[in-house]
Amino acid sequence: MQMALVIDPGKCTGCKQCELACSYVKEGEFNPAKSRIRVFDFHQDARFVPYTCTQCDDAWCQKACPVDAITTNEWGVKEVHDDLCVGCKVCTIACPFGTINFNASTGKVMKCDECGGDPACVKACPTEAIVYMDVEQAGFDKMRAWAAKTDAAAGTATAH
Amino acid sequence: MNITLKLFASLGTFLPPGAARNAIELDVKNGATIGDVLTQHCVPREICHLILVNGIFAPPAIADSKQLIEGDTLAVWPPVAGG
Amino acid sequence: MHHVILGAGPAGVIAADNLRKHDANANITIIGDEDEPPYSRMAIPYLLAGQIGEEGTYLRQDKGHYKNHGIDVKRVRAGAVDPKNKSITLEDGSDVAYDRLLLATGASAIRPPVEGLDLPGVHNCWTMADARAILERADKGDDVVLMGAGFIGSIILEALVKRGVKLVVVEMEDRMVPRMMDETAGAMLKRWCEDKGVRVLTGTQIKGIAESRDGLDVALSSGKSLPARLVVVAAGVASNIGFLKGSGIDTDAGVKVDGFLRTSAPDVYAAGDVAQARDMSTGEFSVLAIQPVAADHGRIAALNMAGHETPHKGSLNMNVLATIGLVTSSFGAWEGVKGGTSARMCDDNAYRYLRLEFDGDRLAGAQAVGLTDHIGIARGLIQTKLRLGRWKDILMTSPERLAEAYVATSQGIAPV
Amino acid sequence: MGWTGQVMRVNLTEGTCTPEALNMEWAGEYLGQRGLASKYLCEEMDPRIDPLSPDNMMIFATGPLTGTCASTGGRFSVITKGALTGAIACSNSGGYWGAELKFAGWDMIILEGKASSPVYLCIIDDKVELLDASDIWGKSVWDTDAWIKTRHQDPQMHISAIGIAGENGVLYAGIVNDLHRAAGRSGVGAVMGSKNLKAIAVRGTGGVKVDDFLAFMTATTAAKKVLAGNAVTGEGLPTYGTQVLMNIINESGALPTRNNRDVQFEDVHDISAEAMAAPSGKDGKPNLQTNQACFSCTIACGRISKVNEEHYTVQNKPEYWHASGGLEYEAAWALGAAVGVKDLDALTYANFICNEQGIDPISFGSTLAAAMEMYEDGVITDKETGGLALEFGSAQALTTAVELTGKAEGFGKELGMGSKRLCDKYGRPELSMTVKGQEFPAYDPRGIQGMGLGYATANRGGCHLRSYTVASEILGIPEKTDPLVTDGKPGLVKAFQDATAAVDSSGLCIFTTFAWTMEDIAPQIDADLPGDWSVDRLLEVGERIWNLERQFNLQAGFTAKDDTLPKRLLNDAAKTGPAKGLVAGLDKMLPEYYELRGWTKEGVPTSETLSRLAL
Repeated sequence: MQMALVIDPGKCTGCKQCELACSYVKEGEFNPAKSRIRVFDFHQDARFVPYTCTQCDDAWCQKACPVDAITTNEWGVKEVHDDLCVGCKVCTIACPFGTINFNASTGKVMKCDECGGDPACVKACPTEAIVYMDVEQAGFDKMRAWAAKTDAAAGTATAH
Repeated sequence: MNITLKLFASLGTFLPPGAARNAIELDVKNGATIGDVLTQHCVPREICHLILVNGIFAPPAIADSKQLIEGDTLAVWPPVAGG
Repeated sequence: MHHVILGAGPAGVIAADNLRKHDANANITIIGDEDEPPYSRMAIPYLLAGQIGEEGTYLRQDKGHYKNHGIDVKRVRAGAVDPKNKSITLEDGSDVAYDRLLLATGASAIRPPVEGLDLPGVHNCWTMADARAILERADKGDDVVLMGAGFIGSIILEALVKRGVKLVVVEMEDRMVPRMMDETAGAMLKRWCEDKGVRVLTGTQIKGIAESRDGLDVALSSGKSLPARLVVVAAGVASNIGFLKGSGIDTDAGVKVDGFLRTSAPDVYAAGDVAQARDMSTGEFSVLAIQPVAADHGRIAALNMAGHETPHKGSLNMNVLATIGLVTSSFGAWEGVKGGTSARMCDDNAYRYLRLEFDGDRLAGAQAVGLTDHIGIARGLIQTKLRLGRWKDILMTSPERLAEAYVATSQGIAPV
Repeated sequence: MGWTGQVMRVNLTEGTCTPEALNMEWAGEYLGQRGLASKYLCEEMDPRIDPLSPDNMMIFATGPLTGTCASTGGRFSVITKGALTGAIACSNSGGYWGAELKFAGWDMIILEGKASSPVYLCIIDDKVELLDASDIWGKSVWDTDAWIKTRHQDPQMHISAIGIAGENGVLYAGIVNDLHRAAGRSGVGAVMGSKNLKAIAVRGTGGVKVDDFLAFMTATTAAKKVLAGNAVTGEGLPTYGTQVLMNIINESGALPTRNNRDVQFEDVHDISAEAMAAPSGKDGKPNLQTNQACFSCTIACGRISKVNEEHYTVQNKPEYWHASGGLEYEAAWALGAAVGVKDLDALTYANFICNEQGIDPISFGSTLAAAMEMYEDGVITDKETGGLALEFGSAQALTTAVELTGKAEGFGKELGMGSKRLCDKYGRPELSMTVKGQEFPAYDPRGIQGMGLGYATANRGGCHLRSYTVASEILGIPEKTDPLVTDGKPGLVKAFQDATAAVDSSGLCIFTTFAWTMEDIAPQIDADLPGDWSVDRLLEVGERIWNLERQFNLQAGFTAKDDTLPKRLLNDAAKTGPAKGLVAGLDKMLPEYYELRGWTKEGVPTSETLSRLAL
């Protein structure tokens, strides 16, 4: 069973508990600037959108990495290996979703790795705007549709 | 006898047709208690948190013994707060 | 089926992996001319900076990767290709027959016609061998002259600064990274470098290099000269197509390919720095010698070679660069498109600059200085040609809201 | 620990920004935010100075929990001598700004002096500089926010700014951060304007650490469960916001109406939470669009609203068609019942203008109510108002007046003085519904007796947030008391005041206390900071803060005579509702309160009290 983060912006209140939980787990401190998930605040449209990596099948970041520092684990999650990452940032421009980012303090890139199957953001979300569920379940298709659209535009339909 | 029933916040959905501004005038049997009125309108008692009769607090515990009189206004809220 | 890949860079290795993925039984051979395991040139600056060892540059970190995947890696230079007989002659005299061939021979550093470039202590910075040579002459306090402040030069610049050398950069054009960024960004980058103690001479040519008592003497077009223990030449690269002369395979600046990365010869494909493929911004066929394009090409070529017809609709030119900590990037038609509109924001004090180029309400190009968060979204917007609608108007005055525009558009949030 | 340990001291006169270490000894005695900054103020500034002079200091202060994952841990306060009151002012705000300041590496920003020309303070991590604000002087908070983000190319900056009200010296101008969260009260925005300081923009990319992460995560997770499980914080507040009070307080006969002439508003329903959630307008969508949380808050009581596009206030102004901060209870009261206006769209628009131009809606509404009463009495005429008919119930008067007030144009200039000065000017001081010069809000003390004592003794002037006994007297939190009696209220008020002072100093939101007791709060602070932080210690800190603030006010010239209420509340009985026939029984409560506080009959802390609190 492949699990995925499924986000429902309609439930998000913009509290940023997900960013705090993520940065605590990943950086050992509360630091939204280093969170792997970010809540976009569309104040004028009364909308808050948590945004993070969708773990695309054939990941742009992974393909672009010159030193094999991004691998796919058994759950399909793309992981950055800090010991191999040289900080060239090519993945950060290659990812068309902008969900892998450079961390200037470590000189490496960072992205969501779903916390090894127990995502901290999900546990921290007070409104179930972020849930972790089986990819086969409804709702996930919608998320992937966007990724597929991006792939198709580039003429590189993903091989499943 | 006639009383006014006001149900606020999420309880508003329990008001019968004809209610306006979260209030409705009702003809209830003489001696009806707060509990009688609420039960009659299927208002879940466990979420009746703040009950005011003519603006004066009525503890939920006395809802079934407190009788209303002609002209009373019964206003009820679920658990809410502000400030 | 025997797939032969000429070139052991990223395009070649990614192609090999994809061929294996899609054709479990094929024979796959990679032929590379350098005496190293397949490695990434992108990683060389980090090797120079001492961040990684040589093994950190290897394209596949698993030691048994090629063997485990049944990929034969040969270290020898190809001499000639004979498409009629589907055969390659190697420089060791042997021949290799192929069913499908991928040309992924990459590019080589240009040596401009300047006297003295053959002297000891003058090196390109392109191969692992170059890197080793540079390491020998670039210690703390050494005088080093860097010729060229293009993309590659600017990446090496950071590594040299980290080594503690006394660095002077000489660029013949009027600004740094002239083919990646505009005057504003180039000037900002120069000022940044000078703030960090690096001399940058733009609009200056190296006229010649001569040996002196202490090392080298670099003569400049200004009439002055610079002492150097090491001169690093980063004057650009050119596709490696010389060996194709007489093969009948069409070449121009690189190997000409069609929308499926096929060359003019049957069963011969090209990918990466050697391929002159479609640039999605211009619609024209040109060489885009960058890592992500090599990766895209490698994958698409492999799919086609394996019989899964996959079009290549075009690659996006893009670059990212860190120069002594200042991150710059550019995407697509960063100089703008005909009839398009442009939004620019510049904060000289903070070393931040963002320029967006639109074609109607679609993003066509972008460049950024000092901005890294969610920057890949620029690629996403350009590549998907997403119509920004009202968000385009917002971006015209607030280009920094690019990521918001993308997320909102993808979520169907239309501003009032 | 939850502190970065760094304070930035900005001298606007000299144009210098000098970092210094946080005084940890004081932090141990005053916790943070309200308490700690008040300590700095009292130590460094003569309380007698003119609040609008360069001698006034202003401190933007976070609490030790600000920037952590403790629920609601995102708050900050602005501490200064209030422009409106001349008393110590502490205005507390949510949003995201406070946490961002911590992430930039600063616990507090201390501002001194006055810039010679408009500036804004730009804080990007450890880079702090004063920059020219001449391009944004005269702009609204909203335009300033956008301008700064664009200027620095960073949409993730958070900006705290004054609008034109603060520039124009409106004495109840507030400081608005994140577009619609505000340090609203006591005229802190006027102080900021007097210093030629337009805004403080912050971007922080650093982290906040706590003393004991394991204990902290355990304590905060448990406390969040309490909030989620409590029907008020888990459901009532997020769904209806604070505005749900409108009908409750009206039913209870304590809704100040038309300048406190009445205690019930006949059109209350039209301006209530229920009305905000009901379909309206041509699109059939309600005024309320969604709820919003402040940083780290798991309650999310904030209202995001829209004005109906066809409403007269905005029909030709598409720039107001978007969503923004909607009505909270006090604002809805001030812009509604206080002035007798029932047009929800007009209220929402007026609230937008208050946010956009940095106006405290409570003081504005109350001042307008007093002006309306004087207009009705003929003391103020069309001559003074420039033809604007200041009639109770007039939405047009409300929306025009709020625009004029921000701009300080026409009669708006007079309204900007606040109710006390306005009523004094027109010879009707008894019509000013103020304490120590500050307009008190949406609870009539005749119907909620404890609030009368709370208003009278609040250290920043008339204010509901220093001891929100409404929680007990009306809502039954933590336990129900009778709102119509004075018995027991002095003790209740003191307990609320002390606990609130501690909560206001922690970085948390006072709304958590609808569900949390100090037993829930103490473990979170204890894990956050070094040393032992028990409930008792927190309450002692709260009492210390209260007395420190009192000392400031006494030195500033206030006396027991100022611990009073408008005569209307003391002498004129409520006309309707449960409180019919009652006046505010302040005289029955005040002496007992002084005694409980350990103060003399003159309201001065005894030396015994001071030494007990180590003051």
